[in-house]
Amino acid sequence: MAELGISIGSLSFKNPVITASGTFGNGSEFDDFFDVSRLGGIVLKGTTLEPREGNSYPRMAETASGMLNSVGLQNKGIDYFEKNIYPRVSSYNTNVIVNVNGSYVEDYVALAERINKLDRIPAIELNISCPNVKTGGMAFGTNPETAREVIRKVRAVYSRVLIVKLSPNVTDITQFARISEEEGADSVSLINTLLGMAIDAAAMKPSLSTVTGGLSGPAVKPVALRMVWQAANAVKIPVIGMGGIRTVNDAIEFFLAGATAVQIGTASLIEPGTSVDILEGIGEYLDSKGFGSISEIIGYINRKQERTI
Amino acid sequence: MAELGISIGSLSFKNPVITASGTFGNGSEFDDFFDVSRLGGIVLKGTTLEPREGNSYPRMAETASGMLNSVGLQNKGIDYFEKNIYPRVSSYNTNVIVNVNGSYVEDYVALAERINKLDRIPAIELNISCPNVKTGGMAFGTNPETAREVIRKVRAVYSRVLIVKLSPNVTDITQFARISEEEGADSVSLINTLLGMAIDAAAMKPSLSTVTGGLSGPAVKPVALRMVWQAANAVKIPVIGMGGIRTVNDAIEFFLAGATAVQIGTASLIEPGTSVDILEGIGEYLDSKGFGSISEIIGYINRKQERTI
Amino acid sequence: MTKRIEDFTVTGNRFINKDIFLLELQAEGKLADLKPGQFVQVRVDGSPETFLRRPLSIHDADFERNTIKLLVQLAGKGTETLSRLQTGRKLNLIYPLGNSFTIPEQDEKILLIGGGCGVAPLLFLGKHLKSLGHSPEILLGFRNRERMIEYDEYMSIGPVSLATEDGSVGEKGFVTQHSLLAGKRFNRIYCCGPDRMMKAVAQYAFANGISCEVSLENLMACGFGACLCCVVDTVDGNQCTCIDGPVFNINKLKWQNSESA
Amino acid sequence: MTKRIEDFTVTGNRFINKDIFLLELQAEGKLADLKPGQFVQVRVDGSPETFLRRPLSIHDADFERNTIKLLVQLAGKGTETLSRLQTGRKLNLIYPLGNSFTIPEQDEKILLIGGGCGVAPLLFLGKHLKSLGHSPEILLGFRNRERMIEYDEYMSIGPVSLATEDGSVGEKGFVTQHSLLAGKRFNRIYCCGPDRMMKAVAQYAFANGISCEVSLENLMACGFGACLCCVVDTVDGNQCTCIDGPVFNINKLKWQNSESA
Ligand SMILES: Cc1cc2nc3c(=O)[nH]c(=O)nc-3n(C[C@H](O)[C@H](O)[C@H](O)COP(=O)(O)OP(=O)(O)OC[C@H]3O[C@@H](n4cnc5c(N)ncnc54)[C@H](O)[C@@H]3O)c2cc1C
Ligand SMILES: Cc1cc2nc3c(=O)[nH]c(=O)nc-3n(C[C@H](O)[C@H](O)[C@H](O)COP(=O)(O)OP(=O)(O)OC[C@H]3O[C@@H](n4cnc5c(N)ncnc54)[C@H](O)[C@@H]3O)c2cc1C
Ligand SMILES: Cc1cc2nc3c(=O)[nH]c(=O)nc-3n(C[C@H](O)[C@H](O)[C@H](O)COP(=O)(O)O)c2cc1C
Ligand SMILES: Cc1cc2nc3c(=O)[nH]c(=O)nc-3n(C[C@H](O)[C@H](O)[C@H](O)COP(=O)(O)O)c2cc1C
Ligand code: FES
Ligand code: FES
Repeated sequence: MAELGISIGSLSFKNPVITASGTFGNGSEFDDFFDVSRLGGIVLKGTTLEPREGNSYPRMAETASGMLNSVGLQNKGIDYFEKNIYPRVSSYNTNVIVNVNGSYVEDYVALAERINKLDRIPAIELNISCPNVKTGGMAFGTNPETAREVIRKVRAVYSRVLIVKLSPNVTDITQFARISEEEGADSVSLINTLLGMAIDAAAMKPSLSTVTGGLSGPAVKPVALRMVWQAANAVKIPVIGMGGIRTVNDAIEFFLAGATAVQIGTASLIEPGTSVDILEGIGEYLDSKGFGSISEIIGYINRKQERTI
Repeated sequence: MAELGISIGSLSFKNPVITASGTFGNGSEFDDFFDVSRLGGIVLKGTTLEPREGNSYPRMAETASGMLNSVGLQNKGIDYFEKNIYPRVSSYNTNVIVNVNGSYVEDYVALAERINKLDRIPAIELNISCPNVKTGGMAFGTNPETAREVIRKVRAVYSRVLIVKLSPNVTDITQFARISEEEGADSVSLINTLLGMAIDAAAMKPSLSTVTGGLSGPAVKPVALRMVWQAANAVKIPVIGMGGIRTVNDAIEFFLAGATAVQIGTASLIEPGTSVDILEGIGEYLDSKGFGSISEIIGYINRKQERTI
Repeated sequence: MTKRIEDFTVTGNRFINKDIFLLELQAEGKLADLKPGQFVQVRVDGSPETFLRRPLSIHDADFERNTIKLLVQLAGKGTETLSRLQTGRKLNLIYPLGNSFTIPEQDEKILLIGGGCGVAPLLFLGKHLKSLGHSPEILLGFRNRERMIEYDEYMSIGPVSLATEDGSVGEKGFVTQHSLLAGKRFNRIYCCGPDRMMKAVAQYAFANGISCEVSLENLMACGFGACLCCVVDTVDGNQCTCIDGPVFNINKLKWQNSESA
Repeated sequence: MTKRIEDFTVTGNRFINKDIFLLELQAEGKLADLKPGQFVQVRVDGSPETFLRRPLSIHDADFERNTIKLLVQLAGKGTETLSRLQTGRKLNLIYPLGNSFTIPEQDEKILLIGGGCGVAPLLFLGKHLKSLGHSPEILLGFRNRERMIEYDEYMSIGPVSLATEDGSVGEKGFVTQHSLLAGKRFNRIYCCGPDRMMKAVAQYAFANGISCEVSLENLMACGFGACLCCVVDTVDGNQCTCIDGPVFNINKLKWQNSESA
């Protein structure tokens, strides 16, 4: 059996399969389906300092091989999290990561400080790429200056593993990966959703209450894979790849392109067991190809290109 | 029967359905399937000053609800075009538009000058968004300064209708739409393909000889629609919308979002008759909703929003 | 109630009117514990347009034979694909999902109101209530006689009143205009049908101080609380139709005076 | 040869070995004019993974009965979905596509070489050649006896020689190692099979000055010349496999000394 363990900064993951924020609830929604502790990690739903109601219904539209959502970071805030969610997720034997959001830099910083005190949360994913909030979110992740500022200030107060989640809605993803690295992030994760839109032609109105929303699912995989490949070739910190992963082969593509770990998002909504199925499939793939560890295939196509040049 | 005619700059189109460059050959490939002259217009395949071989095989990969291509503007050059293609397409009773490409600004300008002399070509589509060429192409369309320069210089020599084809691989599509308008373009068309990538997990190598390629098809529709909506709200010149249109309803969504005309791309490769089917469907839609002309639904969701504010 | 992901076998599939078909599904082993009002998430294989699962109410359940029934209205590609499923084929379900109707402990005057395909969860509920010794009455609304479905099934539960828009059977008009509501006093209403109908029934219940539960059909991605896409605006803020519902007491919803919303 | 888009009816569909199945399709009306070497573009309905049509060679054509046959190897979701198509179902084709094999005007010593499922276009070609008075010989290569297909069909055209990798039937080894090639002189070879095999046969033909045509199977999007995705590098630059091919004379391809490429 091939070795599946990887590291992100100082944090060890028993395997490289993580669930993506906003598509895995707070873990317990999946307890009936499989043992969540088998995963390398889980990223909890987007959390903010204060409670948020999110956007109005309708917040979802099905698209070709994908979906749009405009949930808009509905969550009960950090107080509720500490009291009600933290105790429960602490019992999982896996890396529990909180997805950190805010409208202003100060929100991000305050939230990171709070979470820094939670011993059973070894890492945060700084979400500067949510397309579904009016202030903050993607605005941070598509502007190099504000991205740099929020990462720097969070880094100053957060001592554990810091992952920055990048927006794909930019001209040059490598710029934001580099800024993250320069400001001391331990890793970047990408992609968040692509800004998209749908209209109900019969009703002659937008399908989402917010008009635009975030596109996810297999439809976006080619864009996600391209960006992960670009980012992995631009920075030395590990890249966590996601976007449309549904099968083992999808996940393998991300590793070959340079991802150190993968996140499973939308697929879990349709097949709740996708993440563990992929976990098993990765082992089988490595064994069948005669690789001893996952690290041997990370960035394989890039190394191979170097070899043939 | 509802009125389907529209205008782009000084050019009248008998209906708003146009075929997209690179997916409709030079028209004759479709002669067996339907009467090409029924369409509002056709955009011929990407043309350059000199002949081009394009990229090496493999240049295509199927993806979820879409495809990647890296054809790379294979064409026989403008001399061949004038001698062999122009006489034949001149017999179509529709607007025949040439998709203009180059590696340097001078190429675009020289080509536009040549085509300016061809009486039966009433418009060009300036492609500053091809992701599949090493120099030029998308590099022009993702940099505001070079975009402005090439549009300005082509506008100076080209007196007929100038359509600028925008790249979706940018942070802010409205910036490029505005630049086009400022520099005197008659229209913008969007989206060209999204830069994407696929890897053959079994063979452990990129699926395309060029590693990355352009993503098209229904998968990209939500992103395309969002950008068309943004562009239509940012400029006064007409917007030609495309990206993943496969059904009548898809096309209607683009009109409702603000497109004055639509282009049909990848869908024609699978169902060659898509464009005429959609053309018929638009008429039926307008009739069933009681609209007298296509112009009544162009930008409908925006006008409606204004009304309710 | 542990959620499961299981392949069921199609043991029956037939149209009962132009638009509505009845799917009968057999569990591989023992049927999970199910309550009236709960639903399943169906994976629609072989339909490229159907990316997500489709939520469908449990229309009936037979714990002896380990079968369930789904009553499905043709709406788009997903339901159309299901309508063509042949006997013997497999269908993958996540189930049981959602909360369930509140069952009264004492004897109460109960009315089930259903409209169109919205009658789906009411058959299971009616049978269940009857098995517990309750004597529910039933009021069903349809567009016309051709649209009427499963009258006999409901007759076996209790007295059935009918309303049709064109008066081709029962009283002419909407269910809320039916003389039954003017004449009799009920303590408890369970309602499922088109949004507009449920809102009208809610107004009647509010006005008459009747306890009323409705079953909502919001758009869903997951169906089990993971994505927060399916929210409804309640007095406690946004709640998930898939786990906090689909059954809601109208007091929880902001439906007061919203008939025309 | 006008291209058409037409629904055919499946009149037969059966596996002839573990991986290969034979589809028989009936045209609605009169079959279009077809030539050996041409192919069809099949729309695979009900397979979400199959976005594009799938190119398949015309394996056989019967102009009396207006039927064609496709010989298909399981490769992925598209072909798998086709393999499950039941008799009576419709299949949408664009056809006929591509060029065709060059038919010699005089009597020539002709050899058809096929490997695996690559035999597909050779049956139609062989029958056609025979009907024109030619006497082609046939050399087929398979992995082993279990993989051998349609031996009898080819026997009805002319003498058949066999090569299998494990020697379980015919000579052991690849087709290019078969004694037939050492013993006899042919003027003309038609070859279809795995790339590596066609390249090896091409080397043999180059070395012996034999006219040789091969049928390529490049990845295609449209199949009718609209997208330029399917190119092959020829002495005249990039050409489309779908309209300039799929049949190419090896002199056009840059295959000299490329066996191991
Ligand atoms: C908890 C729950 C229980 C349900 N129970 C039943 C049932 O027992 N029987 C039944 O026939 N249907 C039921 N529905 C509705 C059913 O899920 C949809 O009709 C179905 O998903 C449509 O799928 P489709 O692919 O055929 O149509 P689509 O192509 O997805 O949709 C066709 C049209 O219907 C609209 N639509 C689809 N789903 C919904 C929805 N949930 N709410 C409002 N509009 C919608 C779409 O916007 C579109 O305009 C239930 C829904 C929920 C949430
Ligand atoms: C002109 C032409 C004629 C053909 N005739 C026949 C025929 O008569 N019988 C037959 O069985 N097949 C034939 N093929 C090949 C056939 O088109 C593919 O096997 C089929 O498209 C695979 O579809 P799928 O969805 O089952 O597999 P996919 O899931 O699409 O592919 C499975 C695997 O096969 C590879 N693959 C798919 N298509 C090709 C290809 N064209 N070239 C190289 N690798 C490929 C893929 O990269 C992938 O690794 C022909 C191809 C062409 C271009
Ligand atoms: C319903 C939904 C809610 C999401 N919420 C969040 C969130 O709160 N924070 C975040 O960083 N990403 C969020 N995402 C984005 C996903 O984590 C992921 O980046 C994206 O969906 C792409 O991956 P996928 O295609 O595998 O889903 C959400 C996605 C979906 C579909
Ligand atoms: C095979 C292929 C070749 C293309 N070639 C060109 C081209 O030469 N010039 C151009 O401007 N766009 C080209 N495009 C982009 C299309 O014109 C269109 O912008 C894009 O495919 C999105 O539309 P669709 O999803 O309807 O295909 C090409 C697209 C495809 C699929
Ligand atoms: S549908 Fe996902 S939370 Fe309700
Ligand atoms: S497949 Fe489109 S040109 Fe050959």
